[in-house]
Amino acid sequence: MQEGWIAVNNIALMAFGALAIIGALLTIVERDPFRKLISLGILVGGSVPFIVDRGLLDVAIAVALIAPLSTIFILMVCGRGDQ
Amino acid sequence: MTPQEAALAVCAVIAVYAAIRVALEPDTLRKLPFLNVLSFAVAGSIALLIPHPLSIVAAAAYFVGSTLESNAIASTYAGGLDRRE
Amino acid sequence: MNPEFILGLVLLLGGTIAAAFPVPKTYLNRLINLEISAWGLLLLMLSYNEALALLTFGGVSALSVYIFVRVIQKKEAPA
Amino acid sequence: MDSILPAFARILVAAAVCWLNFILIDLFFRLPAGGGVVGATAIGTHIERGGGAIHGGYMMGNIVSSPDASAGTLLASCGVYIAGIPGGLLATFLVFIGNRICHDRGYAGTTGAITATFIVWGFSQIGFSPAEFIAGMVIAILTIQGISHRHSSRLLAYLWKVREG
Repeated sequence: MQEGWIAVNNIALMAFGALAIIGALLTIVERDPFRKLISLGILVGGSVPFIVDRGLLDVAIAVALIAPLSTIFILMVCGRGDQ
Repeated sequence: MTPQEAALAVCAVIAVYAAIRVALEPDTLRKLPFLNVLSFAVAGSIALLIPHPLSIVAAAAYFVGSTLESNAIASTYAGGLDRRE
Repeated sequence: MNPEFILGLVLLLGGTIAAAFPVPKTYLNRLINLEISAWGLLLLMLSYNEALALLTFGGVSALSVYIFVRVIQKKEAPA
Repeated sequence: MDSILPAFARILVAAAVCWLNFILIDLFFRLPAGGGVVGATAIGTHIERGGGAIHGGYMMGNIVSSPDASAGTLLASCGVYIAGIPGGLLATFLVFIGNRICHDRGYAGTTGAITATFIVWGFSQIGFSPAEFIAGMVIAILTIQGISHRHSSRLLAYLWKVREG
């Protein structure tokens, strides 16, 4: 049972790694700043479970609160989108 | 297969599905509900990966942060910065 | 060679190349692509289990994004 | 203790329970009436432009841009899974703080978290695991936000019309 648990954890972490790769590729490919920021959200969602899986929960809390802060800073430069 | 493993597998599969739907959606603001599904799945799997009291706070912090990000993106896209600036 | 190390290297290299040659050549796109390599560096630090380095890097990264944003605003303002 | 149902069937039952919980509470607190913030209104308008109904779009925009009863159900299931009833109440408090951060009154999220805490705890007494409720809530939000915006917004608008009478 212990091995099964580790195996499912590994498969789930592979899925989150795929999530991070998808987010990074999408961020590079997109051209509109808003779409790039949404793709950056996918990248963040793929990276945070790796921090949690190491057991560094305090770091995960800090990073999960700081990541939207920098997104809001970047949004200060973006004008409004086309309606 | 224990309940935790089944739940973690479901969360991981739904997260990847939501990311693919975000990639394929042409309208910018209609990407945000799919991003919300992704953050639900990630917040659930944060709590499922490590059953520790602090991981409730981690899941809530991730979820609130992601919601705040979606809110700021939608407000800025819809028309100017809101009063948070 | 754990998965965080490989993923971090890929993100760091990809983000750096994308920040060097952004597709629409604006400062905003360079800044957003720089965020990718910041997350790659964070995962790379994670693979060495340095909790204090991670906390410091997270805070300083948000601060540097704020400084870059102010610089871009000053640069793009109609003089 | 082994139940008769296999794991995935129990996850589907939990998904139905979570779906009923958060839809009923969101309808009770009048989320489909209008957008709470500017971003929610914009998301509703875009969903209507894509062929959906406007009130369902407002409710989906409100779910995206502020932690409402669905987020309360998810975080309360996480809390009960980790620490029992006190964990669920801690999650309720965190949802309330999150609502305050997002410029919302926060009644829907807090009420949803409290009811979900006791529902999940009650089901864990009869053989369900709280982990199945986490997966069930993810499936429930997938059916609203992630399959087809056109049909789910029409369903929500129909329910809103029924609730208005």
